[in-house]
Formats: sequence, structure tokens, C-alpha cells
Amino acid sequence: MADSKWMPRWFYQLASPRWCYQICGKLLPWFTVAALALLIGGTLWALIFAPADYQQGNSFRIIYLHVPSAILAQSCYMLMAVAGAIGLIWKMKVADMVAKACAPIGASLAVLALLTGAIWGKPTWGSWWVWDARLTSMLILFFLYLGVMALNSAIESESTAAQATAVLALVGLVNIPIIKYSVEWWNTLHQPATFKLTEKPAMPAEMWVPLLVMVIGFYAFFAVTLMMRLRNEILRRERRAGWVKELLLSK
Amino acid sequence: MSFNSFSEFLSMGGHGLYVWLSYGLGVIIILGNLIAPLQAGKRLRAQLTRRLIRESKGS
Amino acid sequence: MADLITQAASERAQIGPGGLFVATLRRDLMLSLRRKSELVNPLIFFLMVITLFPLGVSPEPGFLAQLAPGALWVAALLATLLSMDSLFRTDFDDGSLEQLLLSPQPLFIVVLAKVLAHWMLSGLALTLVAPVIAVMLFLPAEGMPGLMLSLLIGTPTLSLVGAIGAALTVGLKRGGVLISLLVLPLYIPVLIFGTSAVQAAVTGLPLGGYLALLGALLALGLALAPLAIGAALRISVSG
Amino acid sequence: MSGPMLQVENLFCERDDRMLFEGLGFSVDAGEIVQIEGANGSGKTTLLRILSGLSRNYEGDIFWRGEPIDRVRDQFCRELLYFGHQPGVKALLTPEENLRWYCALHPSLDASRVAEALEQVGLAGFEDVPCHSLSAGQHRRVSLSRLYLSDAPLWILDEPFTAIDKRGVAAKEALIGRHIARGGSVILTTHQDLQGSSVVRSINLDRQGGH
Repeated sequence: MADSKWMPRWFYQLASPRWCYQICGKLLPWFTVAALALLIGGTLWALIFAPADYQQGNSFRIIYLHVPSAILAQSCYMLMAVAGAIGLIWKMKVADMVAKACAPIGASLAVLALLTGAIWGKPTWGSWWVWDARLTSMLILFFLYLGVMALNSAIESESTAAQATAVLALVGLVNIPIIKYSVEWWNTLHQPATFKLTEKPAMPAEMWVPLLVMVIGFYAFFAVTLMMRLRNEILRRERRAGWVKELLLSK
Repeated sequence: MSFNSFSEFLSMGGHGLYVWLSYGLGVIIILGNLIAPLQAGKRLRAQLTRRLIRESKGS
Repeated sequence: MADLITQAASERAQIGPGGLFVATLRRDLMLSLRRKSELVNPLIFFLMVITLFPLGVSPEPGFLAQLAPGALWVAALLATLLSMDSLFRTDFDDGSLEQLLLSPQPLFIVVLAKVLAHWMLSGLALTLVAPVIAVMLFLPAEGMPGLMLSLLIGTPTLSLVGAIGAALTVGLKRGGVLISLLVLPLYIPVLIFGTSAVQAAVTGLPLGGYLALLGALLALGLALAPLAIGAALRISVSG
Repeated sequence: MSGPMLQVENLFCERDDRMLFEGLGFSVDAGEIVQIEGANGSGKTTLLRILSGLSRNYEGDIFWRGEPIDRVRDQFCRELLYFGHQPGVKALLTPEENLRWYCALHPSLDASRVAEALEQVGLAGFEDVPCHSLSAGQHRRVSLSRLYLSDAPLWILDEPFTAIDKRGVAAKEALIGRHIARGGSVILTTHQDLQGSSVVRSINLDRQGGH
């Protein structure tokens, strides 16, 4: 790493667990406030002020939870794979820790997307589960998360676990577009999609603005929980470093 | 405001069960994702501090 | 002095990457052939899983014929997966894997040879017996070419992707179940296009498109999987 | 040839929360035998695996002929013979089949001398017996016969003398002596004292690491 001079300075700083721990600590309150404000405001807006859908009625309001969680579940996988790749190539410990922290968050968001999708399906399609292309893809994404987490917990050595998971996450990342395409294609083959959950021809502004607020709120929430997990992971992995000992004993 | 009364708001035009179930799950998963790392962090700090104190006494 | 030694080595007729590919393929085939049970186990498993469908669902011919493409592909997929765990495990246990990783020859040559050997004894063998078993499920005769061609082009991808899982779990004591967990979601596109090809063949639709898609997946797998397998092996041995 | 073949600087490695060595540095010159010593669990095998490039879980620098080892990995592999903890012998193959595959794997092994090498380790007549009917010591001898085929300048040997009788040990020592005389070098771990070689240098991991 020492001889690749073209890397910017912040990249090296980011590579320092201590710096990362401190900067996360400074950013956390801001992100927490932003996440709470956006999520609470967005939810109120979505539940009270947004108009009901002319076709689906009030069950449409589930979209404000379903879509953000689905987007985040996918972004989270992307971040996990990219962080894993950085850890693999530049042997950057912090990147490994980011990747490890991503998996449970992404899996829980995938669960939320699946559950809200299923619940929304009941009033819309009349059954709790439909093999809709998007829901099926999300289910497979959830499986991919489970695989990553299972592999990570099965390998004892931390650095080996991080590297192996990174390879798996990258393989998954290459596969996600293929899986999405094949599932969509399979879906149209078997049941001509008459009515999709989230596809609206043109959503009026009073519907999509709260959706946007919720998506940004979810991103902020994701940042908060990721930083919290990351800080824990840094403490655990760096427990023998001098600065961690000082930090712990100073309290 | 798309509701005239609170009971109308609760019933969500007959879809109350689905909407409130979804939002309930959303709250649970979001709070879970905040509380779990918070608790884990507390446990970890306590555990590491105990170990540090034990080691400093031992040597 | 040391230079003299290397010079001597370079003057001698050396075995190139092609020779290594053939040598590894021969070695792995020979190893499997000397352990007969390993050879027939995937086939027996394939047959048994197929038997479960009439017993578990319904022996009615029309219904089974409808079920056949999917059932055959699912069974082939599981049978491939069953033999995956042993692909690198024996080499890991006896130390050959270390030697393999220390070879100056390109790693993907050995990896490809090993995967090819695995495929010949699982995927290829399954493809050859599939028509016999398809008859038991009342798959119409028109579906046979689609079945065999899709299995022929699709199962190598299964072996390649499965080998990534095998390489990632080779250092673990109990890797068997874990491989399935890692690899099954990645098998879904092959399953979808494979069954679609068979269904298209049954209904008399052109199946070139499906086979082309399976071929594209295979090409992608051939290009990328050896990289991932190699990286995974180095990581597993390093740990 | 100027400078050492293999140079190690500031090597640090920890395993399972335990530091094996820190700030370890040494160099291996052509014509030198370096013996790694240390109690069980002191990290001898780990060190050999790091030097050979099998394990990457370390910090520090390793140079091969003056170049960082990661940059000349191919060249290094070509010039290395590694004899590991497990013999790497397939029980279902005959000794000859085992060795032929190794010759394909490593261009530094001379395939035309396989029969000769098997005779040297006392396995003449066993060429076409599957290895599962051979003893553990014979397994190791199959693997050790690679030493007779090898032109590689650097040998890294992990316990090469275990499960081998006295006469075999003497033959191995003579072989190592010849290798040194040709300008090769050897890094090894062994519980036995090496005899008749004045060039043995030892590195003790117990003094290097620990707490």
C-alpha cells in the first residue's frame, strides 16, 4: 500500500481504524437527528397527508415503507461487495469491517421489504404471497445475504472470514443483475403481469415527494446503524491497540 | 389531510390491518437495528474494560 | 551458481500449461474411476429424487409430464451439488492443494481441469441418463433434445459456480450444507433458462434462444469463475 | 550473484489472539541451511507457510533476490520446492502417478528421472502399487523423492525427517548437502540435529516471539 502514491490522503486516513472510529462518533449525532426527522416526518406525511390511490385505496401507503427498504437492501449489498473488494485488494481493515457490518442490516431490510410486500399483496392480489418478479428477486437477495452471513460466521479466523465473504459478495454482485433479469423474464413467461405492486405510470407529486423523503430518511438511518456497528467492530478488532485501552480506561 | 376523523384514519378505508401491520413491522425492524448495536456496544465495552482491568492487575 | 540451476531447468523439455491441463484432468478422472461409488452416487441420487415426485405429488401421467422439466432440472441441480464438496476437499486434506497453489503454472488451468473432470462425472453423466429418467416422468419425446441440450450447456455452469462454493468452504470441517446455502441462489438463472428450454421443446417452440442464454451464462462462468475459485482457494488455504 | 536470495524484514504474525513473532528479520544466502527452531506451537510451520507464500496473514516485507516477493511471485514459485506438513500424496494413485502429476505442476521437477528418484528413496518395486497400501513413512518418502527431481534453488522443508529411519535420514542429509554444494539453499524445521553440515544457521522463534 505504501507505494501507491496516487491514492488521496483521506483514503489512508479512512484506513486508520482510530480515525474512522472518531469521525463516526462525530457524525453519528447529526445523522441520528436527520434520520429521525426524515423518518418521522415522512411517515406522518405518508400516512396522513398523501392521497389514497384511486385503485388500491389506502393500502397504497405501504409503498412508503416497501420501496425504501427494497432500495436500501440492494444498495447495502452493493456497498458490502465494494467494501469487501477494497478490503481484498488494499488489505484495508476498515473496509472489511464495513462489509461485515453491512450484512445483518441488509438482511433485515430485505426482510422488511419482503414482509411489507407480502402484506401489501393481500388486499391487492388477494393472497399473502405472489411469485411477483420483484418479490422473488428480493427473496433471492435475502438468500444471498444469508449465505454471506453463514460463511462469515463459519470461518474462525477473522481476516480469512473477511476475505472469503468478500469473494462471495463479489460473485453475488455479478449475479444479481442476471438473477433479476432471469426472474423477471420467468415471471412474464408464467403469469402475464396485469398489475404490479410498485409500477405506476405517473405518480403525482403529492405521492412521490413523501416517498423521496422516506428514501432519504432510510439512507440516513442506514448510515446511523452502519456507523454504530462499525464502531463496535473497530473496538472489538482493535482491542489490543493503545488508543482503545486509553479510551476504555478513561471512562 | 386525506382523513376526516381519527377513526377513519385508523381504519384506512378498510385496509387498516395491512397498513398498520406494515408500519408496525417497519418500526420494529428500524428500532431493532438501532437498539441491537447499542446494546452490543455496551456489552463489548464492559467486557473489554473488565478484561483490561484484570490484565493490568495480573501483570 | 544458483543461476546455473535455473538455467538447467529451462533447458530441459518442460511441461506447459496444456500438459498440466491434461495431466490434472487425467489424474482427477483416474481418482474418481478408482473409487467406483463416487462415480455412481450422483446418478443414483438423481434417480431417487425423481422417484420422489410421483410418490409425493401424483403418479398421473399428464400431471407428471407437466412437472417433468422442472423436476428433472431440480434433481440434476441437487445431484451436481451433492458431489461438489469433495472437489477440493481431498486435495486439501492430503496437502496436494498446497502444492497446487505453489505451482508457477497459471492456477486457472488446474482449476478448469478439475472442474471439467467433475462435470464429466456429474453433469455429463446426468445428461446421458436423463432421457431414460425423463421417460419415467412421461416427458413427451419432443422434449428430449431440449432436455439433453439444455443439460449439456447448463450443467457446466453449475459445476463452475459450485466450485466457487467448494473453494470457499474447503478449509471448514463441515462445509457440505454451507455450500448449498452459498450456491443455490446463484443457480437460479440456470434453472430458469434450463426448464424453459425443455418446456419450449415440449410445446414445439424454438429453443435456440434459451440455449443461447445458457451458453452466455456458461461463457461468463468460464471467464470469471476460475478467477473467483483461485482467489477463494488461496484464501481458504491461507487461513 | 550479489545479495541474499531470500530476505525477511520486520515480520509480524499473530494467530488466534496470540502473537507468534514480531520484528522477525533474517536473510538466507545461496549455499546456506537455515534451521527454524522453537517449541511446539511457536509458529514454525506458520513461518514456513508465510515464506512459501501459502499464508498471507502477516505484516512485514519479504524479498526474493532483492525484489518484493509479491511482485516476483511467478519467478519465486518456479525456484521453490516446498515440502509441507501433509505429504500431498494421493492414496488412490501409485507413487509414479503421484510424481508425474507433480512434474506437470512444477517445471523445476525433472519427469525423466522419476523411476530413479523412487529407487533412491527405497521405493523401487512399489511404482505401481496404490499408495493406500503403503505405510505413512512410505507416503512421506514418495513426497520426499521430489527432492531428487528438483532443480529449484530454494527448498523449504517442514519436518522432512519424521517417520523416516536412520539410513533414510543420512541419505536425505547427503542430498541436502549436495543441494547446498550446488549453490542452493534450504530452510527447514526438524527435531533432529543436522550432522555433517557446518553451514547450518538456526533461528529460534522462542526468543523472537512470546510475551
